[in-house]
Amino acid sequence: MYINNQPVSNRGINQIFEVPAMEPDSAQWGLNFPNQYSTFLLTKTNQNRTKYGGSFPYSKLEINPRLVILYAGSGYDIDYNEERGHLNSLTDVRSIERINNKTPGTCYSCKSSDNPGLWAKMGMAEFDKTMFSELGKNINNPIGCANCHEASTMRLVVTNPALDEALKSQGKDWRTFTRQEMRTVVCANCHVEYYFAGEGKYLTFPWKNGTRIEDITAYYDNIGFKDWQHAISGAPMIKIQHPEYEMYTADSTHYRAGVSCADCHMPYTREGAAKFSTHDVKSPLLNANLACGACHRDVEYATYRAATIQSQVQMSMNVTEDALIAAIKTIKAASLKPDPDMKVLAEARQLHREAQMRWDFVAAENSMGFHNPEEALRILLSSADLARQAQLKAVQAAGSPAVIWNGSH
Amino acid sequence: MYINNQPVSNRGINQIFEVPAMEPDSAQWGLNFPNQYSTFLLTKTNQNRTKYGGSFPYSKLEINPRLVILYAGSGYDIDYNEERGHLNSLTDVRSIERINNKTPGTCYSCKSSDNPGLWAKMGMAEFDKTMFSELGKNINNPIGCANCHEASTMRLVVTNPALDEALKSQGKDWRTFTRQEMRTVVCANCHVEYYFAGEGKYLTFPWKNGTRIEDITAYYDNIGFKDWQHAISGAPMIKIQHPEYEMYTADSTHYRAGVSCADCHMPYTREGAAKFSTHDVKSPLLNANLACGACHRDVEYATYRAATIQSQVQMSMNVTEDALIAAIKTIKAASLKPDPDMKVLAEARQLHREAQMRWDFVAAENSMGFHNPEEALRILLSSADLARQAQLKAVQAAGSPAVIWNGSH
Amino acid sequence: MKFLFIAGIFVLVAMGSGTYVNDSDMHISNLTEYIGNTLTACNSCHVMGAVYESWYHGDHKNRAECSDCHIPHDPITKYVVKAESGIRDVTAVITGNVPEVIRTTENSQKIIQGNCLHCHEQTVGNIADSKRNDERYCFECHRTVAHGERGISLSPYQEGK
Ligand code: HEC
Ligand code: HEC
Ligand code: HEC
Ligand code: HEC
Ligand code: HEC
Ligand code: HEC
Ligand code: HEC
Ligand code: HEC
Ligand code: HEC
Ligand code: HEC
Ligand code: HEC
Ligand code: HEC
Ligand code: HEC
Ligand code: HEC
Ligand SMILES: [Ca+2]
Ligand SMILES: [Ca+2]
Repeated sequence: MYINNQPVSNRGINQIFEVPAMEPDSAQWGLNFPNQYSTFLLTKTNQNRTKYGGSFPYSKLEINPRLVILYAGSGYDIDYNEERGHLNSLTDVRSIERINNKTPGTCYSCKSSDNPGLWAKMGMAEFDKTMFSELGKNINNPIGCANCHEASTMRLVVTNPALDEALKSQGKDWRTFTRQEMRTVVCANCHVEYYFAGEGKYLTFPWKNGTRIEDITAYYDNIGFKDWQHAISGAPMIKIQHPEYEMYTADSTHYRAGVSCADCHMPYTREGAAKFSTHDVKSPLLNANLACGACHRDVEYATYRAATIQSQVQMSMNVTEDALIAAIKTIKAASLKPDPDMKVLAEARQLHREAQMRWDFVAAENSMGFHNPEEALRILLSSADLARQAQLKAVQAAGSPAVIWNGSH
Repeated sequence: MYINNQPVSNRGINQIFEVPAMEPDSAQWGLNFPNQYSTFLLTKTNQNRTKYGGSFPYSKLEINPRLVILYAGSGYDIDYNEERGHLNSLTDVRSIERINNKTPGTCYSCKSSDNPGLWAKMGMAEFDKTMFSELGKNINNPIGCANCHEASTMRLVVTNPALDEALKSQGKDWRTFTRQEMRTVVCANCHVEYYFAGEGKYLTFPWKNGTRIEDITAYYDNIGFKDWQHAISGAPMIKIQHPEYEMYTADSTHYRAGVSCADCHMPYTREGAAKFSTHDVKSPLLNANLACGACHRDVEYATYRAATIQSQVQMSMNVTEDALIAAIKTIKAASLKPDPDMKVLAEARQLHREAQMRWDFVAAENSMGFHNPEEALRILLSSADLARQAQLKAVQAAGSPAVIWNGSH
Repeated sequence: MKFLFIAGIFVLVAMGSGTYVNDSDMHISNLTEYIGNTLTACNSCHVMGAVYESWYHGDHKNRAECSDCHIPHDPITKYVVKAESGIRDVTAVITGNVPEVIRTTENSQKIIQGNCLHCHEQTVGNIADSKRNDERYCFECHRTVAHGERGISLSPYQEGK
């Protein structure tokens, strides 16, 4: 009885089977690492919700219909869901209605363990150029071990060429990073803001000036990039996407204290007596005893504070969304005037663009501010202020306060 | 059984001299407690500045001239200084130019160790009714031991009747509080928002609905109170004053973790063999090794984060101040129009009042947001948004965008 | 109390009889080692590995061992506590009921507090008044003296070595 509970004597990484480099089938790796594999499998079936996150893939648009106005014309106003566990990545990217027959292969970049092999074979430029439907024929596995680990050593590696290049553009080389740093950087393979550069839809992270929202704004303004044209305000817009890495590393409390993504999202757990990193990556609030308890003696305190922070950020998001919608509707009204001042109207649109980029840096970040509360709130404040300035500019463009939109949403 | 394991108590409150109840002269108490007394004396001569605080009594108006516009007409636009150590309280209240011959005795409420005796003798209503110049004849000592301690037991007590009453209005009785709670509540004798109620200038803390800014705003709106009329916008204003206690206890990280004001501002220090609370109350950043070091092993981390938070809040204050000034100037311009819509103009002024009350809840709080970063930022966001709405309303009142103020300050 | 004594006797007998000794991971080979104040007693259990490691890197390594803080100094309570916690710890390990995160019980927090005072009584006489029931634990401020920064988990790679 007691014997059964004992750990295997050697918990090092002795592999029973040799896994080929970049093997896309996680089950193969799982033969060597049954604990990691079996917890990884759980990401498929998790369905629990938390107040602001969790693994149930509800429609974000139904929960908050204002998003339909905010994202008007981008595709995100049609279908946008709460994300869920890693093993669903392939199903989800294939079923989202944002996909159409012009979608490039780039959309597979963060969704499959086949990628490292494909990038090695065909190169990323070719990968990205290939159409989504075409490339899909070579893609059979959702996210898996090969996205994060090097098979021979099991160490964490940067597998996404876009991340390697983005780090290079900042003069950094991940090969020199410490293990604790890699426990955060490995997530940056995917949990980062990106855009598709040029005709070839080349996957690029806009980090050359830095990873703060101000740096990213400057980057996009500089290259005159837009993701889409806003269907109501007409502004040239950027859709910010899951900037978890950028937000977290912007001097947050936990980042500065040396805490990594894996510390919270993959806390050590025990099966029998063996200790390993759970690969059931999900909301730490569904797992707070382990995820927070390792560091905070009072878990209730930690989760209470997390809830407080999230509600403060949520409240502030609401205020900001009201301001953004008021800006959008007022710009629209101004543009319908017989003879608006087009130069001033363009300024209003530019302000709308900048305001919404900031708001989205918080909205599209999936922790409802928890990863970096002060930074999130600071950014939202600036967003709300810019949105109201956009509204004022629209009034000036129209030459009349009659265009001011005072409704509510 | 475990009781046996506890050592006998010998808390060092064996007094050599018997100090009379409410003795105003701290030197008398100091005979029994030389360590506390000698550190207390240091509050007189401290002069060091920190980035956002410290003990050098510079003019706030010189550092940030925007305050002259924001406080126009209140008296705070004439003379408003950075506060300094407790032993300067009497000198400073007597030399500030906000004092005039209509100033009531209430202004002494938080400045002297003579008060507990005077309140016991004449009652607070009488104290407050007496003119400042008249009352001053009975006041000879700055803040001292009698403001915080009961002489016979040395325990911490609520000495200010206004605090006792404010707690009662919330159904609380400080006599039931724990020692750790008193280590925070004793500061609430003074470090709180207050107003003078009625003709008798009766000292009152506006806490009946709660101590959040929203509760306080509702309280003042309810009783239709104003401290002054804004000299430029004409709005009925409230001057918020040092709401350290309210801000800190609004579910802040440290408060929730059970940390008290005294933990940071009066950290234990050592003289010879014995530990005691330093009574040299000042910025903990001037004393971070002691003030943060017992709890945070990495003091550099703690102070780095404090600096980050303060700069995020400062940045956000700037944005908010710009919005407030734009509102003030636009309302002014609207009011100068030949025929503004007076109802809408009143709405704009009400928005200005509410916006500025929120900003001041952060601005007049002396930690530049550190006591409760998320709450401070959430409040500032709401302030900036309301200020811009005030500006928009002013445009509507004027019927023309020409009144929009676009300048900078 | 009576229960504790009986339980204590049970565990001491259990340990003495060697039902689970001689295991490669559990080096308790005799009664005296568990009763004694040695570090090896605690560290003999793999689940105590992380706290052992953190204690080793903490400030008190050269000043206090596990039992200096976790076991009362008073000679009678000492063995009762050992028996009580011994039973619980051993049962937990045998049944595999080890909590995912191990935390001190309220009882042991009081014991630790008593032991801080035991060594530091003179220093804190002015500020610690054990007559008042609303006293704070020393380790609410001194969060790292005993076990260093929390969350410094051993990695699976290192743990086996
Ligand atoms: C200190 C703990 C901590 C760290 C470190 C951390 N997170 Fe989180 N993360 C959280 C919490 C708490 C939430 C909120 C979950 C919720 O609302 O249910 C969250 C939410 C998320 C979510 C959304 C989860 C959901 O339920 O939908 C993602 C994705 C995420 N984090 C990724 C990351 C990445 C990537 C990093 C590193 C760059 C990181 N996190 C670092 C604690 C942490
Ligand atoms: C190969 C790309 C990739 C990598 C690497 C990656 N993620 Fe993800 N992650 C995703 C995608 C895609 C989803 C959403 C899947 C879906 O909704 O179908 C996701 C979802 C999540 C979620 C939400 C799960 C839930 O149940 O809501 C969390 C939390 C998360 N990731 C954290 C992390 C952390 C922490 C790391 C690094 C240790 C990491 N991810 C590395 C692509 C990645
Ligand atoms: C740089 C990595 C990356 C790229 C490129 C990428 N994604 Fe994702 N995707 C993620 C991550 C990380 C998540 C989980 C976090 C989230 O949903 O915010 C995710 C989540 C999703 C989800 C589930 C949640 C939702 O939005 O409904 C879908 C669907 C999806 N992506 C589709 C796409 C499509 C379509 C593209 C191409 C336009 C694309 N992804 C490009 C990283 C990426
Ligand atoms: C989303 C990224 C990600 C994926 C996918 C992933 N891992 Fe990991 N894995 C990690 C991280 C992060 C660690 C912690 C590494 C460290 O501490 O140095 C880790 C650690 C490990 C370890 C070392 C022991 C431990 O538990 O800490 C093994 C073995 C392992 N993973 C196996 C696998 C296997 C098998 C798969 C596929 C079923 C897999 N991993 C998929 C991120 C990932
Ligand atoms: C690896 C260690 C570690 C983990 C895991 C961790 N924390 Fe922390 N946490 C810290 C450190 C270190 C600090 C900084 C303060 C300090 O020095 O104690 C901190 C600070 C905090 C704070 C105060 C910051 C604020 O803005 O209020 C909260 C709240 C918090 N953590 C909640 C959580 C929650 C919730 C989780 C789990 C999702 C978690 N932490 C996981 C180490 C950790
Ligand atoms: C966790 C530590 C902490 C706690 C608890 C705390 N403070 Fe502070 N306090 C600070 C720091 C840090 C500053 C910023 C000092 C600076 O900027 O120089 C500050 C600033 C102040 C200032 C202005 C000091 C100056 O330099 O001018 C006052 C007054 C103040 N606090 C009073 C209080 C009161 C009253 C309480 C309880 C209601 C309290 N504090 C609780 C850390 C704390
Ligand atoms: C009797 C009223 C009163 C009480 C009680 C009181 N204060 Fe003060 N405090 C003041 C006044 C008045 C000043 C400003 C004095 C001046 O500038 O002349 C002040 C100044 C300060 C300062 C600024 C010192 C500097 O050097 O800038 C700090 C910090 C402070 N108090 C903290 C506290 C804390 C902590 C407590 C409770 C332990 C407390 N105070 C209790 C009235 C009080
Ligand atoms: C409820 C307690 C309380 C009352 C009533 C009060 N003060 Fe103060 N006063 C304080 C505290 C606390 C400080 C230190 C914190 C600060 O300055 O923000 C202070 C600081 C000051 C200072 C030094 C900083 C500065 O503002 O230049 C002056 C002068 C002052 N008060 C004058 C007055 C006058 C005049 C009145 C009456 C109108 C008054 N006080 C009423 C508590 C009070
Ligand atoms: C601004 C408020 C304040 C003033 C003024 C004040 N004290 Fe204290 N004093 C405190 C606080 C807070 C404590 C901590 C009490 C506790 O932990 O129970 C304390 C503790 C003490 C203690 C207990 C031992 C210790 O150091 O913790 C003594 C003795 C003492 N003070 C003496 C004095 C003397 C003498 C004076 C006048 C020179 C004085 N105090 C002025 C707030 C004050
Ligand atoms: C009596 C203990 C104590 C004192 C004194 C103390 N802290 Fe803390 N601090 C904590 C606790 C507890 C937390 C909450 C996080 C946790 O559970 O570790 C915390 C959290 C923090 C955080 C993370 C919160 C955030 O928003 O980033 C910072 C930064 C911090 N403290 C700085 C300071 C500074 C600076 C001082 C000195 C002026 C100080 N602390 C004094 C106990 C203390
Ligand atoms: C200097 C005193 C001291 C020493 C020596 C000491 N501890 Fe602790 N121990 C503590 C304190 C304090 C706590 C934290 C109590 C709390 O926060 O609830 C603690 C907590 C623990 C916990 C609970 C886990 C946790 O992190 O809260 C375990 C298990 C533990 N100690 C075992 C040991 C072992 C085994 C040793 C010897 C290797 C040891 N201790 C040495 C004081 C000590
Ligand atoms: C037989 C293996 C084993 C040995 C030997 C052992 N422990 Fe433990 N200990 C455990 C387990 C298992 C737990 C978790 C039990 C629980 O919390 O239910 C634990 C929990 C604890 C706790 C936290 C619970 C509490 O009582 O507050 C402390 C403290 C502790 N042990 C200290 C020690 C000390 C000191 C020693 C040496 C005298 C020691 N342990 C020897 C297995 C052991
Ligand atoms: C077996 C005796 C013993 C026990 C039990 C003990 N200490 Fe110590 N402690 C010492 C000695 C010896 C020193 C070094 C000499 C000194 O500074 O007094 C020390 C130093 C300290 C220091 C000085 C700063 C440092 O870290 O070096 C602090 C703080 C401290 N102890 C706190 C505690 C706390 C809190 C506890 C209970 C959790 C505790 N001690 C339990 C013996 C002990
Ligand atoms: C409110 C926070 C707090 C509490 C509670 C507290 N301490 Fe301290 N202690 C401090 C501070 C601050 C210092 C001085 C800074 C340092 O040395 O870390 C200190 C210093 C010490 C020192 C070292 C003195 C020296 O310089 O040699 C010892 C020993 C000590 N404390 C023991 C204890 C014991 C035992 C208890 C419980 C009775 C206790 N402390 C409770 C904050 C606290
Ligand atoms: Ca999710
Ligand atoms: Ca000051």
